Amino acid sequence: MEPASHVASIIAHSGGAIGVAWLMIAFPLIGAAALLLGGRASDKYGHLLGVLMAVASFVVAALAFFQVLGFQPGERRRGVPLYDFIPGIAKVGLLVDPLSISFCLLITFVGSLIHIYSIGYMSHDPARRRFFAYLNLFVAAMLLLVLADNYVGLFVGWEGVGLASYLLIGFWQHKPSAATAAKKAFIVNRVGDFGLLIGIFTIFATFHSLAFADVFSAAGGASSGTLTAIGLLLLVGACGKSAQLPLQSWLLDAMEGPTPVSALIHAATMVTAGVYLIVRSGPIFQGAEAAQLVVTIVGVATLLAGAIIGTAKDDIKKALAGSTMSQIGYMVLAAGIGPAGYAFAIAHLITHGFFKADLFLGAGSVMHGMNDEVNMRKYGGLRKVMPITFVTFLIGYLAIIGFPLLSGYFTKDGIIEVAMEHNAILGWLAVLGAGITGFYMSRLVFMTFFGARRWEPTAHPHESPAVMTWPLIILSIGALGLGAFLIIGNRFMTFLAPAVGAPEELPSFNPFTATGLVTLALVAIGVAFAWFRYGAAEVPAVAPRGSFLTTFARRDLYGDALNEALFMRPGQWLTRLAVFFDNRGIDGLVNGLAAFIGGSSGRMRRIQTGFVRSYALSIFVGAALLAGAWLVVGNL
Amino acid sequence: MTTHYLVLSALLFAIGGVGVLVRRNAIVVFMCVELMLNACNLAFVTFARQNGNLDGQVIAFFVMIVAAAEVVIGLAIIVTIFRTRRSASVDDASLLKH
Amino acid sequence: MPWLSTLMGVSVLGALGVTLVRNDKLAKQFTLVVSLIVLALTVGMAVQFSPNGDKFQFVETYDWIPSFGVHYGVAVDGIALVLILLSVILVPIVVLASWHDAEAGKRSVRTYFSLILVLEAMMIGVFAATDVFLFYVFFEAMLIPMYFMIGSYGGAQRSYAAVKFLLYSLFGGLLMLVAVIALYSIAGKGTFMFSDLVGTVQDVTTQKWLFLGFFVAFAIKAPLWPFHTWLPDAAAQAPAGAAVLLVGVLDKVGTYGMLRFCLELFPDAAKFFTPLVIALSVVGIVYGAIVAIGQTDMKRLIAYTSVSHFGFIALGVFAMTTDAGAGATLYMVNHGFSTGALFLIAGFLIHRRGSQFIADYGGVQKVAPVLAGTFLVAGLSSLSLPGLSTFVSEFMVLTGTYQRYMVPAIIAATGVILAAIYILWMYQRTMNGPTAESVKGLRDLNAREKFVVAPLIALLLIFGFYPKPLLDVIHPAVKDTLSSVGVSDPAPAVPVAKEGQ
Amino acid sequence: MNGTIQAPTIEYALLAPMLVVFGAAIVGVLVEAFAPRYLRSAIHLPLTLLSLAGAFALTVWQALKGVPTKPAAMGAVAVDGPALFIWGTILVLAFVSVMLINDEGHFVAAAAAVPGSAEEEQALYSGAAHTEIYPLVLFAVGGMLLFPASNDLLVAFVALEVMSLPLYLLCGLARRRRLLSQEAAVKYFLLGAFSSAFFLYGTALLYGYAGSIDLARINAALGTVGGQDTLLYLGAGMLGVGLLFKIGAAPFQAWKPDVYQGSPTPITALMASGTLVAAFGALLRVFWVGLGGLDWDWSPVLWGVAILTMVVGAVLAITQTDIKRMLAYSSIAHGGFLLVGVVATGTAAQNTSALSGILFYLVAYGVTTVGAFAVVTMVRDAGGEAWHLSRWAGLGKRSPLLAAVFAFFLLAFAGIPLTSGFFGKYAVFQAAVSGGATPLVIVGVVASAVAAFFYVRIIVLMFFSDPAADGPSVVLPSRGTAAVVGFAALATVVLGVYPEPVLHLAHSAAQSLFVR
Repeated sequence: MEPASHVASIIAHSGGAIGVAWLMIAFPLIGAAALLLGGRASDKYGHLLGVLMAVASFVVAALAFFQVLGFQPGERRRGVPLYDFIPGIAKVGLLVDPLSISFCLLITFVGSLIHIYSIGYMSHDPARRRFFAYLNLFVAAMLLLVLADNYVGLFVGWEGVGLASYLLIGFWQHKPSAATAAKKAFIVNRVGDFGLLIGIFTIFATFHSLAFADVFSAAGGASSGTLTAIGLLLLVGACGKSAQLPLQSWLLDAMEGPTPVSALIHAATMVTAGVYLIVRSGPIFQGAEAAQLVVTIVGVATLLAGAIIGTAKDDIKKALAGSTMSQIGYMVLAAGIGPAGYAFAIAHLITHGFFKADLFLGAGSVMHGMNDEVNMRKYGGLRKVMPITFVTFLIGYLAIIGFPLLSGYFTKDGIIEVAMEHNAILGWLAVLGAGITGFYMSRLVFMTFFGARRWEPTAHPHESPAVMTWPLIILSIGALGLGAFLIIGNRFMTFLAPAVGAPEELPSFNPFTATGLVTLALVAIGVAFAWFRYGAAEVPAVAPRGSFLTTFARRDLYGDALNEALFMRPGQWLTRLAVFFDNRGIDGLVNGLAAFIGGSSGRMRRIQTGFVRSYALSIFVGAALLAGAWLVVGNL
Repeated sequence: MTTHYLVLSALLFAIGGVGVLVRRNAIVVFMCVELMLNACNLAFVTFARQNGNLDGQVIAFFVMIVAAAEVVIGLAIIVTIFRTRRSASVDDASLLKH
Repeated sequence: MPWLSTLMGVSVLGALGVTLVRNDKLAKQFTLVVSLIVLALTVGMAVQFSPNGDKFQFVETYDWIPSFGVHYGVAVDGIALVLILLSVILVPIVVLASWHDAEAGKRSVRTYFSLILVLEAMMIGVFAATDVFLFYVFFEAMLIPMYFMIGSYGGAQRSYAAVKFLLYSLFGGLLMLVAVIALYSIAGKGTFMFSDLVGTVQDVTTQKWLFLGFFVAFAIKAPLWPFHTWLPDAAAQAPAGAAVLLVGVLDKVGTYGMLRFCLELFPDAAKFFTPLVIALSVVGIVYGAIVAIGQTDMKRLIAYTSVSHFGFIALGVFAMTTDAGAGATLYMVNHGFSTGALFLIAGFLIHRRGSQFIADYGGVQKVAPVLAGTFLVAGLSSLSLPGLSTFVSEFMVLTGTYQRYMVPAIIAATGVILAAIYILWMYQRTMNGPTAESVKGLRDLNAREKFVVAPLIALLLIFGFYPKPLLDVIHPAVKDTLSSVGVSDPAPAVPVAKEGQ
Repeated sequence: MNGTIQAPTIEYALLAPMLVVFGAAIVGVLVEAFAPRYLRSAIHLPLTLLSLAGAFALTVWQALKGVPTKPAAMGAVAVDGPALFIWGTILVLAFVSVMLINDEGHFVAAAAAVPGSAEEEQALYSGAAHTEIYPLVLFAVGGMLLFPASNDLLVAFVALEVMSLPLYLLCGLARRRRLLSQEAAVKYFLLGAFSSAFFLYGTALLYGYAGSIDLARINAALGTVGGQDTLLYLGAGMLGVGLLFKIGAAPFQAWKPDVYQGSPTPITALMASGTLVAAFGALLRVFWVGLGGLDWDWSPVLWGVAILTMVVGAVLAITQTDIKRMLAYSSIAHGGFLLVGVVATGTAAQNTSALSGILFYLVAYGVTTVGAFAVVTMVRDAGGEAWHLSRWAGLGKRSPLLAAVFAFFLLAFAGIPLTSGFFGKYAVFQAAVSGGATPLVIVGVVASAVAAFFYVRIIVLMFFSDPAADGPSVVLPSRGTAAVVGFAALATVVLGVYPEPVLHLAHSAAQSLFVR
């Protein structure tokens, strides 16, 4: 079987925007460097420089996109060789193909908007320049991740976005919670990276190359056991980066970062890198059915877990984070299905990028007006005072719950349909997830914008400035129509086909399938239930104790408790034990030996009594021993 | 029967050696060393007899002279320390130790 | 031109010159100039090195002690060249970083800088020696300046640390001396020239014994688990600059020795002991990292991270694949820069606050952002973040090892997780969180200190993205070494059909 | 017996170095007898130094002229390559030691006076001095020259006594701490006499076994005489006691620390260098020439002795608190290292390499030792030389140069490369490894590592510790002492960096091995 046979081969050497695709990475990288090294002098224009670099990157991406569109479908995979990175292991180059360019557009476009939004959001922060430096760094790393034509380059970007994420989560590092969250994010991601790294080693040991082109063309020749191993290892990496079970625990804590960060990194782009990895490595997964099955299971489990967590959170950002987990779960599910799911996975990824960024930025706008209050129980009735925020948020909300004709309706339901076709159990669970999504998102909206005003006395909510609202408006437009644009007529699927392949039979969009209707019904029930509990009823200022199920969800399904019991506490014990062993055991042995020699010296010198007769005795005995030994040896 | 002389010589040597070990008075200890030297002399002479050459007997003379020189030095040292310490016991001179 | 002798000569003359300068400040400047001259000369030499030329270049060989068959033989191959470069780059940086270090204890400032230059000459000599005896001479003699640097200018426990360092290393060295002597006797060539001794010991049992003699010395020097306990003491007590030279260069002699001597002189024994060495390395990687997590003293922590990193290097050396070997060599260089930066910046911090204990800090980022930022970069290089040169080497070591020893490579790779824990946790405790009362008055890095840190970080970044110049030099030397050991790289399970090749 | 006595042929030219030294000693005695007191010092010093220098010149001349291939003086004295080398070494060491001895204030004014008595006051007041020390030293040096060259056991015995008797006296002549000095003299004397009785009895037994005391004839008899092995082994054993006592090998080392500590430091320097060299020369000659055919029997025993000596010396030195005692234990340990070379016998080439190694080691160690003791004489406080190690704390700050030189000597003792001690150790260990004594060498290096500890500890004290408030002062050295320290330091450096000339010399001296 040649799973990738229909994937067009790479054409190297392109001119134009593709030829200088590296500029996409270079612009924000230069921005980051300039802002970090610039010192206080650049405080004044730092944020503008940051925005400029992001926009410049977007311009290159857009030009490259149109250039790609200009080629025949079979010639749309363009390689841009750069240089020999690690001689003997990897040459670094860029791969501009429909998949990567889609990501580039998402990253640079949403990224630019969020940059702009941050000008307003971070205007009071003394370290705004540094914030933009980190954002630029993130954009550069993320672009490297998606543009690299080999696994090493991908890994460099992969860890680069991890670094940016670490820096940005911990941006307000003087808060211990932020510092801890940043560290946690990095370490949990490292666990994932560990898997990815081993996966890369296995790839290299198997194929002696890490270039996508080499690996994918030779993947058919590898045993399915090897491919399964590689697939599962890559999945571990994807789980870490995309906050999938069981490496999901960091994402909720990551909300300690400034909201634009949550929007860009922990909703729209970085956390979807896992999906990219799985889709990109399609030829490997397609040779490893077991790995694909595990991918889909992980996806479904996470989509449910994220949704359940989302139902119980009072912190608006954490509720959205749960939702992000859940939505990525859908994407992973789709990515695990194979070529039939890839287009939906990526399409949902893109639309999610828009509506979730929209939601997060909206939440940021709310927080901005509410003195950085995140507890939704202290919101309520905000639709009047923040009309633009409300409307854009509402669009994002409708998009995510799959309200007909909005983006999520096309992409998420597309995933559910494909999943249903692939495996009914997975499909029904995905449907259930959609219902829960309807509930928790409605709960969020009702608690925030409807009902009674439960504000703190000091809160004076107001609409955000234009620099923040315009990005919201633009994103909400995407949330509104992007889904329809991508899905109707299989536009996106055909576009992606040269990069990831496509199912033999293209699906036709049908709004009235049984699955679709059931989904809609479940979503409606969820919305209604939420209205019943949070829209129509009084929202208590302090969260009621709730059933054990509520507690279960509030405590992130005991993920942290589990980690603590399984890893942290034994780890702490192990550390203490190791330190003790090192000091007393190994070093104790070394010092003990020294002490033993010193001690025996102290004892032996007592033999030197100072009495000449005892010295004479030692000579006498020595003479006897010497002569005796001589006799013995001589007569042997 | 030269063996007897050799046994005697060995006995004398042993007595001298043990004397050095058990006596405290420096003079006596020193005399015991002289006894050991003389035991050597006896052995030399005996072996000279046994081997049938005169070397041993000549050696004995040398040894006597050396022993005499040793006495001079020895007594000088012992007397000095006796004058200082008012004691000729070798056990008293035990400041240098460990 | 006798490049290598010139390098050593300039250092030694500089060292003598420093002692003659009366004024302390002038002495420092003089030292800096000398070290920069050596650096310039070395770069001049390195430029002329042709990677694909003879194995050893800039060869100088003179009789030194004909009675013993000892030559003054120096030359460099790619491996030695990059390590010499590492040394001569670190020296001026250390000189600049130690500007005020020697003044604290009312000790002679000139002596300190003189010792640095003496050490520099010996560091060049030890890597350049092509005569086993000469190598041994430098190997042992370089302990002495370092001993004085730790003992005279170090922290409160300096005597204990210095003595422990010296005796531990000396003990290993003396065992090696026995092996060196035996090698000479068994080879029966009447010479100590490395090239003449390669392949002379055929008997495997003999090889094993001699291998052990060399290996234990190198394992102590490196230090490999479980011979590592002197390092935390020495590094924690040494002044930061000395710690950099100790961990950055001196310890590399151990791993360099394994690669150059253990492998090439005793190939069969090396193969026999490979499982053992790999086991020790892997244990060291994980163990060093775990113990590092539990440290309360910053410099000790960094020292334990080095124990972990040296595990990687030894792993790379004994995996005996080109990638792993080249990676290990590159690792030696990168680790020098990375740990150098960590020690120096930690040293700056400690110098300001007067305490090595992590618990005495907190929230430094707020008052000294540049210090914190550079410390973070150094820390990230220690956890092998891609984009910094340490990643390249760690990746190469692990990739290379994985091809032959899958399970050890996987266990070793857990080091990347543990590294994140020890570095970031230390960073969080010192730099993040609310600013501790005691650090509120700390100044940020001054210009001198920035000049110290900047080149290191620049090198980490440059070689992080473009390691090719170093690897081009290292690769032929490693290939040559491995071919003389008689191993070849494992073939891929699924060969990729390369077009146009 | 035809009634006529043939006059012995005596090669005076060959013996000239010894004769010069002995002659000068006798002249010295005459000076004591006839020269007025105020002139004596003025005569003694040039006489002593000139005679030593002259003897050295004669030795060199002899060596240049060619090394004789058979024993001189009717087989009594063997002036061969090793002997000439040892002579040269001893003469140089004696020369520098005399320069130390010449320094003021080491020796008692009137040895017979009771310490603290009016008599002593008087003697001090009148500036009395025991100028006899010069002829005594010359006699001792003469003995040292004869001892390693003696080719029969009687000459060896006489030489042993000629060497030892003056030293017994010299030990008791310290100006300060006279009780200790006298005690050292008594101990040294009694134990020395005791051990030489063993030596003599051993000689007697070997004479009984072989019918001769000539070393070559004893050796020849080893294979031919049967049935008297007990005599042989007992004799060899007891002879060994006498020799091993002199080099301070365990278990005969007990005297060394006490005597080294109590003696006047310049005398300690002479004993630690010259006596050790002479004793090793004699030990080698007796074992290799006299008992060479027996080496399979004695080398295992010497293995044991060497191991014990190295371990005892190294381990006991660790806890010493007195600098001179510490150096004494160090000397014991070094004796052990040298013994490693002694057992490394085998083929002629092997013996040459072992012998040349030992010779080089002796030179290196002897020079460094003299230098170290010279430094000890310079570090003084109110009670004289500051022996207790705690008094040395912070010396590196007080007088950095002296401390640095001393540290350098200590590193040489420890055998760090680029010092003479390293090559000495290497030469001996190399010979031992190629002689198949690798286990012994391993014990040796382990002992070296242990030994390094206490050398390093003194460096720690001097450099890394803060000085005591009332710490000792370093006296401005006299020209002689300064010259000695400078010479020793220079030699230690030169031998450490470029040992080839001396190695070559040692090698060519050892080439002919010992004549038989």
